[in-house]
Amino acid sequence: MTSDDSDTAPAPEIGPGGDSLFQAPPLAEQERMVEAMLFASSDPLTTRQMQDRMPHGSDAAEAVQLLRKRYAGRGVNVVRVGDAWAIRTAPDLSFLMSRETVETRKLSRAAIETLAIIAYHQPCTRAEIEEIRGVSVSRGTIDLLMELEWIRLGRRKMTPGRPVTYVVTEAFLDHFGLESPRDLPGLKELREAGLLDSRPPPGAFPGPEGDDGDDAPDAPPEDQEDMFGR
Amino acid sequence: MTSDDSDTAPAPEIGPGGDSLFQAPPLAEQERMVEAMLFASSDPLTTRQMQDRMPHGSDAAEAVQLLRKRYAGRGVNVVRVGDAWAIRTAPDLSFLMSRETVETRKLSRAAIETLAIIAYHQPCTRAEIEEIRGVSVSRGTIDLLMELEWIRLGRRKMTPGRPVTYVVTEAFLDHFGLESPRDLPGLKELREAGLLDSRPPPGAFPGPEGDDGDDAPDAPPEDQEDMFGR
Amino acid sequence: MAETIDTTEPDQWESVAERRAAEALIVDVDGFEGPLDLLLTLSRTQKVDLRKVSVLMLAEQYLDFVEKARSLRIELAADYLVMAAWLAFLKSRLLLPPDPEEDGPSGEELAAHLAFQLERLEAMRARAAQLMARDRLGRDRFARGLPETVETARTVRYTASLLDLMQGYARIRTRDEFRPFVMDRDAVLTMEEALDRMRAMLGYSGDWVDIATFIPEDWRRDPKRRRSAAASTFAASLELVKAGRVTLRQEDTFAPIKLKARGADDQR
Repeated sequence: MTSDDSDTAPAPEIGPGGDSLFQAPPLAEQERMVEAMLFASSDPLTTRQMQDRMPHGSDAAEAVQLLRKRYAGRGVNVVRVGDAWAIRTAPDLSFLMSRETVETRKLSRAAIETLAIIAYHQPCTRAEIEEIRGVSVSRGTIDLLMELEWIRLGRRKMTPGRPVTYVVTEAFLDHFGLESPRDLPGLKELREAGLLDSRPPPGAFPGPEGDDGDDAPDAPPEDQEDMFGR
Repeated sequence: MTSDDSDTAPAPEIGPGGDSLFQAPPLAEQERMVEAMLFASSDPLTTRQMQDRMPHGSDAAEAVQLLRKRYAGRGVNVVRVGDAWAIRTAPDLSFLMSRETVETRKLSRAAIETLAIIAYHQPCTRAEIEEIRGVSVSRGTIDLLMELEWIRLGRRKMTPGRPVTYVVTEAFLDHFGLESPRDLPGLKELREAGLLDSRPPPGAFPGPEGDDGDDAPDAPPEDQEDMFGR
Repeated sequence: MAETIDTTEPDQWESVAERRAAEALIVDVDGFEGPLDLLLTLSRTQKVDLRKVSVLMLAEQYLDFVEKARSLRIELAADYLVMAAWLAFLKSRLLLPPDPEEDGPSGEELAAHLAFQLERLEAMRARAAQLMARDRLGRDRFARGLPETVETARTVRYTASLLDLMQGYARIRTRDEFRPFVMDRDAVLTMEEALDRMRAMLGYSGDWVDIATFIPEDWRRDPKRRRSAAASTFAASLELVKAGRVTLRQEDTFAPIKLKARGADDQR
């Protein structure tokens, strides 16, 4: 525990230009401020957002680091979510939270796989998802993931047709407790095994995996995966 | 569905005699639990409620007291709400919970002129201001200047109707860097300083003339100042 | 569906376990998410690393499966049949010596790609499962139960400098120099007034008349007033033309604009 914060706070420095009219509060005080803000918000806050609310000259990033150390091993922790920070209960205490548990809709296998594919391959087009899963992606699956705010539209691909791509969101990182998309489990292994490469099928590939996808007659019905996905 | 899939969750089993098969978790662990529960709960929790969720043999009341001490002086505090407990932002940091956007706006022309008249002619009645400006003074203008604490009510005039007068304040002098209202330059000085012939409005106007200008024969209509103010 | 399973010939299947697995496959055929999913499931029966899977064997298993399904009159979706056709083609390519005449990818290349696809799908499934097993928000980790909303208080700070103040005062005290533009209503003849006047006079003018004659007598001397009256009279004339009451004519640039009332017979 780092409870003796009062001594550790270095004297606030004023910029060389002397542009600060007021001294920034001591770091211990800044840490309290960051603590209050992160506690108050249910959504992650960026250091920028916090700093904007703090007195001039404060360094939210440094204060967050102090706070993170302070809460290490406690009942609630300071966690990184993309570019932002949040306080979340320690996962080992979930058994206490039955009342707080939000009943999430059970996701279909199609939705789960689609989400994983987007996360690992992002930015990822619909054709790529279909190529990997070997079946067409129903509109409902994408809609559901969008609704959960786990995916959003990324940039269009610079390939013919300029297809839209999907990427995962900060809410996705928050939900799955990831600091960044780089922390996806086993990402490195997948990459090393070449499983994240987009490898075009050799020659003309007549199977249903063909990513031209416009051959409607043979395409499985759109809703197929939802019929059987639980 | 939460509790059973977490293998770290101690499953408290009650023996036949009502005794716990396991010892109560260490107090530090109980403190973590209370911390997580108070954080995640949307309502204040009584020690009874917490204890019901905690492993058998726990002492929520004691854990709360520990937690309360730990949070003393921090950015958030453990506070008593009726007979329950909650985590709340430290009162001195409540300013962080309101984002203040400061918008700098130029004082409207009507307000500037009214202020100038009061400064040069104080104590000055509303009728006098109107006479000098040649337009009626809107209530909002006076209110704004009062709110800015640049003017305040002076003594009533000993004239029929005993109208109120306005005078400028210390804050006014502060803001404009004046020691006393008498320091305000006279018209002659203004002209010498080149202030009078600056920015002559477009259109044919006779050259600058003397400062005999109390005549406001062609008073613009009443709503004029709102049309051109701000 | 249980009865149909009973009609399978048991000797086709080598062991009870395999038969069970096969039955499960057939009963669940609709549960597969497409041919690739089915192939992945079939490849598991080879009990080898997916990278070492025998695509030839897999193709045979798949074709077997499709054959069985057909004999059981289970309707397979079209893409299963497309895959069957493709695997039959792949099988022939893998078995026959390469034809030098034929271009396009070799059987080995096609097989390698299929193996890659299976491995990739398997990997994504494993990762998806790992992802879903993480400590999830709202299930294992919790956000603040009692969030406080950040209120936005907008404060407006007014600024004014001493210079503004002095200029403001100077402006008032030398009003004529700085008086903002004000419409001098005394010197304005509105179009409505001009229109009223012209309407009343139209009946009396038989022939072309200069519209300037409609300008009221007392508006002619002062140039400011005359300008306004001329403008509104002109505008009113246009209005009357629009209404079909008069015709306008101008013989030359800057020549007087002449007006003639249209009689009842002139009007359409």
